[in-house]
Amino acid sequence: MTVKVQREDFDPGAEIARLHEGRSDIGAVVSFVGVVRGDSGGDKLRTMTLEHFPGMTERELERIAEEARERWSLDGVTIVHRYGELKPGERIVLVVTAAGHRHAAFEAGSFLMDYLKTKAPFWKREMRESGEHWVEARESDDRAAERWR
Amino acid sequence: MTVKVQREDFDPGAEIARLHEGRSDIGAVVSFVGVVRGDSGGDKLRTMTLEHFPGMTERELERIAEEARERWSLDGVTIVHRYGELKPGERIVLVVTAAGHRHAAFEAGSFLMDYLKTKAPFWKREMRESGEHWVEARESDDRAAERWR
Amino acid sequence: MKLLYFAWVREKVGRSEETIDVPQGANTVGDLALWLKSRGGGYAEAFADMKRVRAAVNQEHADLLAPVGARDEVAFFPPVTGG
Amino acid sequence: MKLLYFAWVREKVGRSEETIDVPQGANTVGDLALWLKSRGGGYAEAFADMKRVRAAVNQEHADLLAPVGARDEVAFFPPVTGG
Repeated sequence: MTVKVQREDFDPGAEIARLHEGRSDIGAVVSFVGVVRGDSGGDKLRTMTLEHFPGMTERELERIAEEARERWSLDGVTIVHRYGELKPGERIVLVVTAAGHRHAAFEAGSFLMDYLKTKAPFWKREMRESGEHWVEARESDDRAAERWR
Repeated sequence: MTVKVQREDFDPGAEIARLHEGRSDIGAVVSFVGVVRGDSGGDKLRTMTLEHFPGMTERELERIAEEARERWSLDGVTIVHRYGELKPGERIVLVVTAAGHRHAAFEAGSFLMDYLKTKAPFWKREMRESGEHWVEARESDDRAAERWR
Repeated sequence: MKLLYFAWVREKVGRSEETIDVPQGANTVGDLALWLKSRGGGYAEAFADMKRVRAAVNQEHADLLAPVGARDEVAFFPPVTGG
Repeated sequence: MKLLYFAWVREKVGRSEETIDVPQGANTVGDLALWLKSRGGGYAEAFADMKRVRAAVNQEHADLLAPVGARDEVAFFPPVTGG
């Protein structure tokens, strides 16, 4: 189980390989890469700044990863989340799950993203053409997380 | 939409990057990497040979990718499937889906793998310590594909 | 009519492809499979249990009732096991 | 008692952290939030609508009824928007 909270970009291929290379008991590796989107109904995003709660962020991501391991039979979980200033098109978050079988890897990956969205202490501030604002939490993310209760 | 059927290994990180780099309208990229498992109740796998139906394989994978694009709002689909001789721990299949939002990317990825398992004309022959045999199709894969009807 | 065989169907019939004249009265995939089975030997083994055999006509999955003709390419194979 | 503020809660109260003596009668996160609101100014703004504020006690998510004491670190912030 690996959790990283960092300013720098990450390498999805390297993280995928790290979970399964040298092992022959893993049948499935699912990864999710979140990317900063630049569009929003014509009001273009210039940059985004991610604030987080150092210490709690890592602990919360570890708690979420631990919960996924309790629910599914997983051979590995990696979560990398960036903070600081990001531009449209940049990678922002990576979740990788490794398991014997594909459905566990897919479901755990989807679960981790839904939980991360509603539990990990990150806050996005957007600098748009129309001005700056803090991103509002979305009810659809709360509903997505509710699916797993 | 990219479909490749090849003997050689593939690079998941490069395929993920190819779907989203240089674009700012994609928010989510999900990848699935299938790996050859070496274990099966103590009867170890030495090698596996994948036979396929050249021509139909590519067409069938394209049909499956097209169906995913009709069901979800996707910005990109990549499927790479290897054939020939593979050893435990080697990558065998890659599916990458890119979308504006994460649930479309996750669901389409899961759908593509379920369909590929029951539709793409590949046949596995296993060389195990106990002898050689053709892998039997699994009813659980049929049921998984039925979920999407 | 071109016939293709894959995996253990190929091994049992002992070849990967052959070209045949359309057998009399063989209008469907199922007719063709029964005719092949009637050849005996490895063919009889390969087509002994039709529930275990799948078919494609011109590279598309087809069931036993799918029509076949002289210009078609018909493939027989076990249920697929890729991925 | 150590207090931390993040995102627009931080901006409104005008600081990212402070250390205070436990206010008299403040036994829960909710009590503390009400006391902070009563300070007026940016605090009154930040805590005007408690439905929009979330809290963590010692780096774990906590609701308004969670107990707090002198040795606790209490953080206030908007609903999270990572991922």
